[in-house]
Amino acid sequence: MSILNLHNYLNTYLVLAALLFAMGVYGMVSRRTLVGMLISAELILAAASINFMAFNRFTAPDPTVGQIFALFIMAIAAAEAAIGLSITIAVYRNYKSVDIEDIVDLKG
Amino acid sequence: MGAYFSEIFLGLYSLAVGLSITFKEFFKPVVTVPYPFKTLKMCDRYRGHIELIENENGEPKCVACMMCQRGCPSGCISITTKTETYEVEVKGEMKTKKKKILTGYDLNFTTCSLCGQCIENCKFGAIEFSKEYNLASTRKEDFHFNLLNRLKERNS
Amino acid sequence: MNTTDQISSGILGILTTDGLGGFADEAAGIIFLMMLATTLIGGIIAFNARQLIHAVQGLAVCFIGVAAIYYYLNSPFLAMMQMLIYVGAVCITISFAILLAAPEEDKKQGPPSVLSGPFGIITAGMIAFAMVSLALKTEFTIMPKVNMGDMKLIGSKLLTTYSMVFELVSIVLLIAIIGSLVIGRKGRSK
Amino acid sequence: MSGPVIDIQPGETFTLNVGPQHPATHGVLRVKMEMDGEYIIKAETVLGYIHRMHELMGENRAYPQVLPNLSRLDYLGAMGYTHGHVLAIERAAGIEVPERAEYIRAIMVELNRVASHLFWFGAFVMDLGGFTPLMYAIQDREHILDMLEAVTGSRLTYCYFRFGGLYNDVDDDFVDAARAFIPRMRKSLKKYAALVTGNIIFRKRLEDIGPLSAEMCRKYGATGPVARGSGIDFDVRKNEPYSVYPEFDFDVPVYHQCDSMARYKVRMDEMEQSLRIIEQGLDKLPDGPIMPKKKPKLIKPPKGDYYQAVETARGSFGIRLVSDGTKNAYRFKLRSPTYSNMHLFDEACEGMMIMDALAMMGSLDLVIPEIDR
Amino acid sequence: MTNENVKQALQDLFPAPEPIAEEPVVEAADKNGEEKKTAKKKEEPRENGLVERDHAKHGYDIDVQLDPGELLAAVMIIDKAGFFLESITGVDWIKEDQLEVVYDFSRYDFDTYRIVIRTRTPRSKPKVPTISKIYSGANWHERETHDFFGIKFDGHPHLIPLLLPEDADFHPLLKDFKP
Amino acid sequence: MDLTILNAVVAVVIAIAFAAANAAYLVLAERRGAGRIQRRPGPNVNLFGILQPPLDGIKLMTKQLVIPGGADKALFLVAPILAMAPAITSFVTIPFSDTIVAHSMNIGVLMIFAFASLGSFAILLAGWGSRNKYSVMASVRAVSQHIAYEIPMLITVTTIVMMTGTMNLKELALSQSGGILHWHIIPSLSSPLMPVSFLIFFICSLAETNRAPFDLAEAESELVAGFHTEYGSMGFGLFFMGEYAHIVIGASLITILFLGGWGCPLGLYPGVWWFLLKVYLLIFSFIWIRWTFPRTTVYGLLNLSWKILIPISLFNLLLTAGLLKVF
Repeated sequence: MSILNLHNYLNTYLVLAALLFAMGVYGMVSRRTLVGMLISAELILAAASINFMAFNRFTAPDPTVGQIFALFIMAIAAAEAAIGLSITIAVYRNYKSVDIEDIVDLKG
Repeated sequence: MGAYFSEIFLGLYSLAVGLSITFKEFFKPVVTVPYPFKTLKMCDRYRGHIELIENENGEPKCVACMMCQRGCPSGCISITTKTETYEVEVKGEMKTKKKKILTGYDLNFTTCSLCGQCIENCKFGAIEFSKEYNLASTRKEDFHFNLLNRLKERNS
Repeated sequence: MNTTDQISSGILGILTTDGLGGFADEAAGIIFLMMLATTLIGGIIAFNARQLIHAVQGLAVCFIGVAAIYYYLNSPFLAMMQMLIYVGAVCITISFAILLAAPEEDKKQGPPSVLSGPFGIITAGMIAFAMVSLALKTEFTIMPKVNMGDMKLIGSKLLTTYSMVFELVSIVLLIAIIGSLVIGRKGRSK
Repeated sequence: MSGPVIDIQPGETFTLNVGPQHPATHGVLRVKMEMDGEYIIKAETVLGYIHRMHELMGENRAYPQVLPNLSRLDYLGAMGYTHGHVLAIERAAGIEVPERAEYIRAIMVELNRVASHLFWFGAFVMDLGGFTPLMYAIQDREHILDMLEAVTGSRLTYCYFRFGGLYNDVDDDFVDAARAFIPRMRKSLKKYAALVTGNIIFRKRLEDIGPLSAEMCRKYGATGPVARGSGIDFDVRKNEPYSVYPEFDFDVPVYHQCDSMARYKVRMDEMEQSLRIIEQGLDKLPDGPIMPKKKPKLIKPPKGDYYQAVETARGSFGIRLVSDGTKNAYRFKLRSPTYSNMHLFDEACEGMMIMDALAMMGSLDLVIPEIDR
Repeated sequence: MTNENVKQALQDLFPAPEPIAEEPVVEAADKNGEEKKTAKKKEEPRENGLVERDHAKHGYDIDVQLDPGELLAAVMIIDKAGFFLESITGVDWIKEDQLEVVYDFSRYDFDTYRIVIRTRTPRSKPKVPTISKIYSGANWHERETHDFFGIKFDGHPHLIPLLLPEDADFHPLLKDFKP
Repeated sequence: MDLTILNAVVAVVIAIAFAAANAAYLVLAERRGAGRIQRRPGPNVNLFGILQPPLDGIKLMTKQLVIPGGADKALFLVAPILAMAPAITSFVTIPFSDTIVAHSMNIGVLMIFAFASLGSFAILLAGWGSRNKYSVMASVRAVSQHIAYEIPMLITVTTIVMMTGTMNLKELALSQSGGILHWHIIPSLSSPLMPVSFLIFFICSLAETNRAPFDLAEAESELVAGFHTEYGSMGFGLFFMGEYAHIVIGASLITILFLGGWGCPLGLYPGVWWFLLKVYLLIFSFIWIRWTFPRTTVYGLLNLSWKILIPISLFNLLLTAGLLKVF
């Protein structure tokens, strides 16, 4: 297994996706702002769709299902970004901050 | 709905009119003068900085009456004179007369506002506007003209 | 022309493999490695950068890499969609959010969250390790190349077999548009 | 079509310094704007970057020596300002002006007004992002400047009028050139109307933008095209006739829309009216001397307080002259029209988008040396 | 006639039926100042009152001099009559140790009528009420006058140097100003 | 090395060189054109100013790149490259004629749009990175403008893709071979609104390339120089070249989508010269428009897109879809 031949192996993609996923998870827990969490969520989604694509390319009998799933994820991501943006703005308008720790209206 | 479309069409039409005008201008000859290669002739009344006028003898006509210096609003003319005594024959008698001689006529062009008050004040027609407009320099001192020297240079 | 063959390897299809032998493969491999690195570096910037705008930039870089990865996975269509949607739209939207709300991560006072320190790294590392080892341990039955990356096929499948997905996407997007309008509009209702 | 109404969140604004070096301010003018995004919450104009204290110069110098200063006030319409000056001194000192000189003055002032409006037109369209009209306007303006240069000897700061008359007479060449210029200019005006006035982008940018109500104009003392664009029929040439203006048949264009477009149209129409005056002036131009026969050698207006207003390209320019009977003025106050017109801007631009505000600023026809004096 | 009304209203500001001078510059003279022999007219400060002037000669019609205290009332009359503010300026009468503030008002319509309002204030403590509440355009004019003469306008919202530098503490148009 | 790879590499290099040379010399063309429209000669010193672009380049390169104190260094430096590189890269897929194409992709159109979307990202980063209020305002404007105009553009492209059934630029051009009557700009039975589509696409490409009258992102009379206010030296040069590269791409795309690519109007002698002729005519009209019209306003621009262009292009899409089913 030559290093230049990596792109022909499923495991490469799976490892990459795992790493991206881990990065996303770490970002998710460590970021303190809504926007930062949004960014991390995008990373997780990217990891997921890489997985879909990779399995589709290497194992699936149906040539399109992975791509369709990836497309679906893209649409979700776009919708998520739009909603995330508007929520961020709305939160910012009300709290003058997007730090999740400042948004504490429900604290007893 | 009608207004919506008519606005679009009228707008497009107005844009087309504008485009046609600039397109016509595109083929018209240029109107500018390529300056360093071609220059325009200054008109007769062009008001440059001032120059002294010479008389028949090649001397400046100026009699150093100081009217120009006094009339200048920005005080950019400075004249230096010396008094010279000379003898003239008047009705057979020799009389000593005093005469002011112009020894220096300096124009500080950096403060000159080209208003022409000096020339209007001059009763003797001793100064005129030059036609020079190519005055550019990076140093202030280049605009302190010694008009007497300039007159000599012109003559030589 | 057989488009699949034409684009099967090489980022942006600069090099064609069609019966070329070694060199093209090697080049494709090198470029793949570069793109892999791009993705990972982008990802690292994205979760690690102190300033959020840098994080978005890293995210964009990461997505460009991911687009290239899609290319290697025989789906140029998805690669382009990735660029168009993620880089061109999502990243810009997030940048906008940063611009409008101006969140400053490092300005915050108080102790950082427990999860953001080594604990978080360990957790994430464990997840990564688990997933990687799982991926490497598992035996997948590798099928011959089936993903043809044919757009027409995707289109027809999307509207026939997977029409449910299509409808769902459209509904999700519609709801997202309406929702974001409603939420964003609120502040201006005065 | 103006921007939507916004609600201001305290603390979300930022300060934008438009100027002192900014392409839209046509010189060294600074406007401190408090902005919410693209919207202006509050604007404060800061003047004085090229203040030269012309009024003090007017007090320190003999009357003829102040003459060149007046053309430095407004480098685009210098004739009008010198006209005001000589008229004020003539009124104070009681100097009679020969008729020919008066006619030539009127022709010169009107030519200069056309030149000034032409340059304003070009610069205004350039403010809005269209470059080419400026070049066309400059071409037409060059003809005027050539004519004026042939007569006065300079192109911008003509020190041409004298107390009682003129510096030198016009010749037939000038009359011919001016006659030939008028139809050419009319043709150009048609071209401008087609190229700019009718243009939908231009109209959308100006219509209903920058409203200045008549009452606001009155409170701020706006004059000239700014006031006439707000429906105020005020032109010193008609309202308080001076020189030979009562002899001419011309209209004062007034528009009631109060927006930038109205001000634009007023100026475009004014050019046409100026051409009419020039035409009539050339027809009526009498023969005779250009300086009065008896003119006091030293101008010493009798003690008193004099005011003279003239209509320059930018509005009503006034000179208040307090004389104590010496050869220097005791007080030499210059009332510059743009000073009052510019003052409107602070209040008018509140709540506007910055593009519209700068378009409106362009429509006020600012010449900064004239504001700062 | 608006103009007549305005004139009457302004006239009413002054207590007694002062003689309206039909010819310009005829004032009561109490000779206590120094007198120049060459000057044809009297050197005395004018008394408060309303003087009609010849428009052709002076360029304005009514010349009102009043105390700073009456200024606002007069300006309100003028504002109500629809006049616009042309300019505000000062004159330094150093010999009389007074500063004069001159307000020019004019009309937009064809009934040309220019009103000049003057008010005098001592040179040592020059203070005049602001009219920027009535005429918003007076804001800059007053600031400029403050720049040049150092006249304080009472109640002015933003009396900082306008044309002069922000830190200027000199007043160039005062006759004793030495640059 | 294999000959085919060599060919591909050469083709790519030629495409990139073409883009770069065009970007450089279009500056000259623009200045000359502007000069002619304004009745002045423009840069004309050494043989019609032929040395002007290289000299300008040398001047820009020898200048110091000043990074403002408060600027975000990384973004500030990355942005110009991000503006230039994608524009030139997308040249790879543009077919100049039947045979001259660096790499014919079956999703060429999509690729050009994908790379063009990086352009707005570059402007956003440039404005943000400069930390200049004018620049930030300009970049916000630019991005909203890009978003607004990408939609009608893509809808119009979708209409054409629907008609031809391909996203390959080469096939798109080939589908119009055989004279002017086959071009997409001419209304056909299935798409009677094609000239309108062409107009919409043209306007959108003006807006996408930040050209006047939509040059709000660098509106020099209000925002000084917009997003590149703080850029000097080659940073500015890259933005400048990127803009012109975008123009060439826009013109090429219009040519391929609507004007029959390399086809002759009469159906004879198709070839690369026809393609270049059409592209340069379009570029001339870009220049011509720029020097004729004033700038629009922000809301005027958005109104134009959301209230006029998008509804009309959507209507066109639906109409074409319906008619395609009928005929």
